Amino acid sequence: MSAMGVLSQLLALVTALVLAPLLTGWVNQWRHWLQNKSGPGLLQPYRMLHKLFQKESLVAEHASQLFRMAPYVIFGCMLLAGAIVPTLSTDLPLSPAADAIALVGLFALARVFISLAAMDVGTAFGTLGARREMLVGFLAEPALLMVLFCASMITGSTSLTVIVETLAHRELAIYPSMLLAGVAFTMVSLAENARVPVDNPDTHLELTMIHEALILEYSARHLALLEWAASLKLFAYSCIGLALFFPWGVAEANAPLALLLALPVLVFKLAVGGMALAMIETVSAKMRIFRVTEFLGTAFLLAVIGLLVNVLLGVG
Amino acid sequence: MSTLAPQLINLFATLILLLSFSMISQRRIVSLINLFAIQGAALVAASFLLGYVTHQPDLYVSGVLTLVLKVIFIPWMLHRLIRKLNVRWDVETLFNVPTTMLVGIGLVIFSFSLALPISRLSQSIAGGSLGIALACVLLSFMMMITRSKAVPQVIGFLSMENGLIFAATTVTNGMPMIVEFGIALDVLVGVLILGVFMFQIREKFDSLDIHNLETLKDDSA
Amino acid sequence: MSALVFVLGIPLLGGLALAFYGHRLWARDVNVGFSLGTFLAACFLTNHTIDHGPELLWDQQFYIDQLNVFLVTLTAFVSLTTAIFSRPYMRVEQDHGKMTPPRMRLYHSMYQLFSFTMLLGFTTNNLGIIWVAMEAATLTTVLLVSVYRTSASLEAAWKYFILCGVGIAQALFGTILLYMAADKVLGAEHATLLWTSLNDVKGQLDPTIITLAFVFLLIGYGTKVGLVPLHSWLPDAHAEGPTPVSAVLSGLLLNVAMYAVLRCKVLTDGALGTQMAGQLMMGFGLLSVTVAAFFLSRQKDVKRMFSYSSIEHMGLITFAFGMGSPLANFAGLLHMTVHSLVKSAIFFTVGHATQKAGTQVMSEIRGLIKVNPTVGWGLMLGVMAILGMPPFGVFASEFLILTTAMREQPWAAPFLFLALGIAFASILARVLPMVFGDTTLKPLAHPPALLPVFLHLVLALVLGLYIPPYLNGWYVQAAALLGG
Amino acid sequence: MHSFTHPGDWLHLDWVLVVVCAWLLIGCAGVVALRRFRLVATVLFPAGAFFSILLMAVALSAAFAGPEVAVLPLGLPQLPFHLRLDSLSAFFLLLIGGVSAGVSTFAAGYFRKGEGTPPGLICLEYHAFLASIAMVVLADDAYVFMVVWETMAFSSFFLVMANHRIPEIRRAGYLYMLVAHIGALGILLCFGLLQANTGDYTFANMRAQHLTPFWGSVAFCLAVFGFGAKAGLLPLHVWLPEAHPAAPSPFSALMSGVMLKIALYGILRVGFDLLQTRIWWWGVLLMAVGLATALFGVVFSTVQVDMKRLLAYSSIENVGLICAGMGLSMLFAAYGMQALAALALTAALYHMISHAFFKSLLFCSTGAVLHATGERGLGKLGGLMRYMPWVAWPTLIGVLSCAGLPPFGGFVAEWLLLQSFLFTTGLPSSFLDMLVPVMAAMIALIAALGGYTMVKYFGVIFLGQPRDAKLAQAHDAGMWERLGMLWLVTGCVALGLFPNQMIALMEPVTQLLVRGGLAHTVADSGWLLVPVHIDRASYAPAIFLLGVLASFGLTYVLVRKLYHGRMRRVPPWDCGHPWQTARMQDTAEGFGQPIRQIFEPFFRMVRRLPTAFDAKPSYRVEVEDPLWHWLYVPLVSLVEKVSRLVGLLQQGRIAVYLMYSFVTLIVVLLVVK
Repeated sequence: MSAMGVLSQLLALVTALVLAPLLTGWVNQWRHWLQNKSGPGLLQPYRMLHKLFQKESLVAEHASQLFRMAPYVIFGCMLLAGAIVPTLSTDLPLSPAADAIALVGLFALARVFISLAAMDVGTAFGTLGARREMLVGFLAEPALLMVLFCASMITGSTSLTVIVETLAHRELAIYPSMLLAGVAFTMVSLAENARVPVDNPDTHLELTMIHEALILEYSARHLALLEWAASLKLFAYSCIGLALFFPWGVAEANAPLALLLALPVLVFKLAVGGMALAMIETVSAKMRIFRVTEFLGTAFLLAVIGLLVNVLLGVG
Repeated sequence: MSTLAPQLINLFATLILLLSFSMISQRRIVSLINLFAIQGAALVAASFLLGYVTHQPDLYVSGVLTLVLKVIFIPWMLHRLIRKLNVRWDVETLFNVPTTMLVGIGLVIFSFSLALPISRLSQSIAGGSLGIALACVLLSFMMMITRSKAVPQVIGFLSMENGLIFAATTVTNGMPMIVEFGIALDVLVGVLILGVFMFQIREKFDSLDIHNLETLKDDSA
Repeated sequence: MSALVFVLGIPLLGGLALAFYGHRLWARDVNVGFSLGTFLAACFLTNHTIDHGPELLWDQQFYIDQLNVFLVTLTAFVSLTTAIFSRPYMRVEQDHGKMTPPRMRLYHSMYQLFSFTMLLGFTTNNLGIIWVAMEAATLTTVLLVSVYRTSASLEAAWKYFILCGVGIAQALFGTILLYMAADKVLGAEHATLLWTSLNDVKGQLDPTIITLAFVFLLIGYGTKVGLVPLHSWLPDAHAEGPTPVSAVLSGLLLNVAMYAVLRCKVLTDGALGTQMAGQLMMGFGLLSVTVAAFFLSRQKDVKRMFSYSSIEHMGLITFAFGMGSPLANFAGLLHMTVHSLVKSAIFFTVGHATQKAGTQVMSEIRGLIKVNPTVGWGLMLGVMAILGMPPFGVFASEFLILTTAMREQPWAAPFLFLALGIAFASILARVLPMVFGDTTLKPLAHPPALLPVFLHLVLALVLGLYIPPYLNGWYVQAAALLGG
Repeated sequence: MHSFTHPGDWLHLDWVLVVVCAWLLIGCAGVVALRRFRLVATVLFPAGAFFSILLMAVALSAAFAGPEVAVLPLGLPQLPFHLRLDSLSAFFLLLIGGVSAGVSTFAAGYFRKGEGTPPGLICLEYHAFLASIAMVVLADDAYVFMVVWETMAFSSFFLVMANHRIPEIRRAGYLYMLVAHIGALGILLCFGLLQANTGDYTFANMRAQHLTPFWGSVAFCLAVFGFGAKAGLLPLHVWLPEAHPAAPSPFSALMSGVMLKIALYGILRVGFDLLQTRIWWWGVLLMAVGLATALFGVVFSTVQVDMKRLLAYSSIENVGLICAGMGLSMLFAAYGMQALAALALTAALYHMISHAFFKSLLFCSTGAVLHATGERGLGKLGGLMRYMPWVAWPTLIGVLSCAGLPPFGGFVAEWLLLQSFLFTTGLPSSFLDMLVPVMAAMIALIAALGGYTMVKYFGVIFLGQPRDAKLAQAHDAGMWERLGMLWLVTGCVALGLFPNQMIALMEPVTQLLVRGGLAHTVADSGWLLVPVHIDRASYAPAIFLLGVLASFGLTYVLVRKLYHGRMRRVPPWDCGHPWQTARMQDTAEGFGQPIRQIFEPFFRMVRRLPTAFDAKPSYRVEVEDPLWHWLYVPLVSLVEKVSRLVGLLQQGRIAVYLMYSFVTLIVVLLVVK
């Protein structure tokens, strides 16, 4: 628990909190540009958050305490996820507390709470959204786990910081299993973050919405927290992607100036990632809800095949 | 006299075997009962002869017992029963007579082959008759199977007893007295009970046909 | 003047006395009195044998050793409890008009004579007298089975008499052959059918004759034990007679026949030296267990079902004795005891249940627990005991039989597994609706005498959990007597 | 038998026997006070709970003590009852004591007047059930094991038949008893083999025997068959979804939580302890059966509409997962990899004890809901959170733990299981190396689906609006019921937050069974749970929970401080459709519909679709267990066919019977000649 460690941990937290809405804004901006519209601007998410925090919260008559407590729990989980994933440096005192499986568990905890909260209100949309969220979740979660297992098979450990350190120091070798895991990971992150092929983040059309249906009943500060948590989730997912597939440039322990260098590298990587995400969204069209299961099924199988390839070639 | 006795014993044995065969093929009840009486008489003669030859008094006693029971009392009772139940019609069998005869011969051959190794060892003068006795038992057993009327079945049962008593007397010069009495008592009481049953069956089903004694079964659906 | 005089004398006397006064009202109590006397005499006899070991009585005509003395006590005890059970049962039957005074007289006297023949069969040393006792037992039970004079009971009695008569005739032929073999070894003048003398000299008996003799004896007495395929008379006879008779038939008469087979097996094993006798018994035993199990699922009449269950258990006992090792003999004897106790207890409860429902068809007997909890629970516990649930003794013996079978004859284990499984499934499927659920039955006028039922079940429970060393010594000596 | 010295220096075994006798005495007291329901509820059951806690304490102290042996005068003459308390039985006694304490207290508050069998009788059956379970774990020879094993089945059979007025319950009771007995026969034959012709049935002798691989495998398969029938492994699971819902809830809690574990204890005892030969394919068999059962169980639990059947199928799933863990541990042990075998076994044991706690908690909650609403179908419940908070919140913790979510015990068990499945680089045969990661993938999928089920269970019952008007009068749980549920909740939370201490408890068990343990690595890593090595994997539930709570509290305070906390109650948004009714919420079938669609081949669905001409159109879909039609119906019809054939033997004609006797005589004579 060196001072340096605590500093880098706090830094990671703060960057997560600050950069997450920026990343969402950046992706939306790019999407609008690609659809040759002039988007609402890069800082729109911050303005929206600020506006929502001002408003008075309207809560449904039948909603129980769970409904009002859920946004805080979900925001807390996403914040912890941001702290665990090694974004700037691998010297994180909190990281031994939770390894890859715990991270997936954390996402699952958030998902369960958001679904329960949606069902608590007792309208048709809430339960509809909850059912679809759980449907996506029960296929995406094992796929994400398998992707993380691919990496841990190579590096021999499930602790994220150790994975990043070993992958960063390895010479530039092409791991076929990581290729398959990469494809699977992109499909899973699209589904988890409610991006276009699986679910459209902006729409309120009952037939198609998954994520929106969950937060339909929320307003004001609860809605703000949930939106912020959603962007944090996107930020966490992209950081996991970067950590697994582009680990270079993350600072090691007791290297203060490397810490300073890591920030711009992270921002650059996130920008490129955001552009790629916007590109994928504009190119692909939304799928029917029952095609999503095949989509995620293929992701799961790809990850498992990646694992097998890893065992077959004896890499790692 | 000593050489004559074994031949006489074998004569009586063959006589009993012949009677068993005739009982199988017999169609009329009255003559069936008479044949049974004659078989009893042959058995009595055999035991008297054996008693005389082997100087064993208890053979005489068993002979008298058989005489009283199997030759006099039981046939008389069966005749009275038939007159009272006016059962005079012929006795049809399940299989036609020729097949039963063929099966009978098969049985005789089987019992002879079975008894051959044993009869050589037996010291008693009528060793050979064990095979014949076994044949009588199996033949009367088969008679009980093929008859579909109550009275012939009873007669079959009794002629089986005759075969057994004959085996006992010829092969081992009779059983110990106490056992002889027991067997005789059991047979007597058995016949009495069968008589009582026949009355009840007659009264319940007003026919002595075994076919209506087939209600208790498990093969129904 | 050993206790044997009383053991045999009292039932004979009872039979004669009740022949004249059987129809009186107090005849039932006299019947119980006589059975009680017999039981006390049996207890004296047992103590005597335990202290002084086996002994020959009245110039060797009667022989008491550990094997038959415990069977004598068991028989006396079960006939006592059945007599107690039959008091209220017969009164209800009389109210229903099924039992007229002359029939009551016949019933009581035959009941006592029947226990006399069984006790005679156990205690006599002469194989011929065993045969006479078996024949006499058949005669008395034929009259008992046909006491209702319905067409079904008549048919059952007729078949019972003819089939058992033929069976026992074959046994007589076997005895004659045995006598012949003895005649050759002991010489003509002092050749006897006394089991003890034959037992001493069984080594020199001629193998071919003894083989033939054992076959006839096994098939003869096997018919009385109810081994498949000689079993056809048993379901009819046990189902049609009054329930006390079924209880005594299922509980005790089968043991007498099995005892006779065991006596012959000891001689045959001595004479032949090979395991032929054991293998034959195992074959018949296994066939009986499997075939009877399949019969169980087809039954509609409750007493017929339990008579098939008796066939199955007797098959299991024959299989155990067929295996022949001391542990298997011990298990067989234990199973014989516990089967008699539990099966008679079940017949007691079934008797009350059928009287309540007025029919023996199982589909019309429902919800016994609701009508009369003691009868309901009695039947449930009894059935659980007979199906081999652990606290009861049947499980202990089945445990020993199955594990020794798995050890010595692994080929037999699948058959036993299949048969016990199917038997369990079929009996429980029939009994559960009878005991649980709603019902339209009404309680009876006379309260049922359920003391015997729970007395038997407690004894079975004791035999299951803790066999007192006193009783265990008995079994071990008896098992050793059976050799192997 | 040892003399009754001062209780101070009694063996742990004696204390356990004291608890068992106390339970039996309470049972008998129940019979005496047959109808006095108040006495039974408020005195006898709590007394039972007290003795359960005593048992737990004894088990805790016995876990580290050496094995103790005792011989009771009961049993067969040559085979008196041998009892043995070693670390494996101590662990299971701990499990029994812990769970039964909670369930007994819950049961104290559960009884109402005039319901089915008199409460006194239920008290007897319940405590006899508990006593026999405790004795099964102590048994040290085949006879006493079989006696108490079937007494357990016997007493739980009467518990299942508690209200036997309903025909379905009778059918369930019959099925339960039948499969239990068939299983017991299998175990009996297995013991017959294990004593390998020595005639000595004590476990000590069985351990000394060295069976040939063939007979060893036959014994192992018989054991898996016998104990699997009781645990609910795949082909023999049909009784579980019938029997557990049929029993009153506290007893189905005990049956699901504890009895299934005792069946798995049997596999552990025979597979690891008695059979000295270890063959690798035994592990693969156990893993395959386990995973098939788990997948089958979880898929079926998602589509159930009756809450207790849903939990019963979820128990099947968890039993499957535990079996897979045991199979993996056996596989490692066969290849001599002690450390990994210990890891897999610890995962299985951890899953056992956490499942015992959270499943009993969930069954108790269904009991409370059933008593409050009298309704078991999920379709008619909903919105009970408002009326029954004391039941809802503990159930939420149970649901989160069952779904395997981080701060609770379920997650630690799943975490250990995944760890053990992941690091299998050393297996000699490449096929196994390939197989184990695929199994890890299946476990992840099964755990995720478990989460799906639990969201459906909690959401449909407690959240949303009440789907039926009469739910409004649902009264909350009584004092005893709350106490029982709180005890079980503390169990779940403790299992979640203090894994190191629990693993230290399991150390002697893994040392006994696979001669390897995790204690040394776990002990010195303080708060962190480090099964193999710090770099490999680590997880600190306490810090994890602290992190979530801290961020929860921080945001709550900051938002209140920086902005405000104003709130107003408004009707929910109805998207312009004013007639929103409670029936518009998702029903239980609806929530399970996607799974039904994805896992189509698993089910045997009977659909009744409305036609155009229906006066009252109705839509019904019944999901049935396909195994019932593939395996059990043909089996029953085969038995019927054979018995019809055998029935012909008894045609009623005396001539035919005489023929049988005649032919038998001839045949036997020919055979003997």
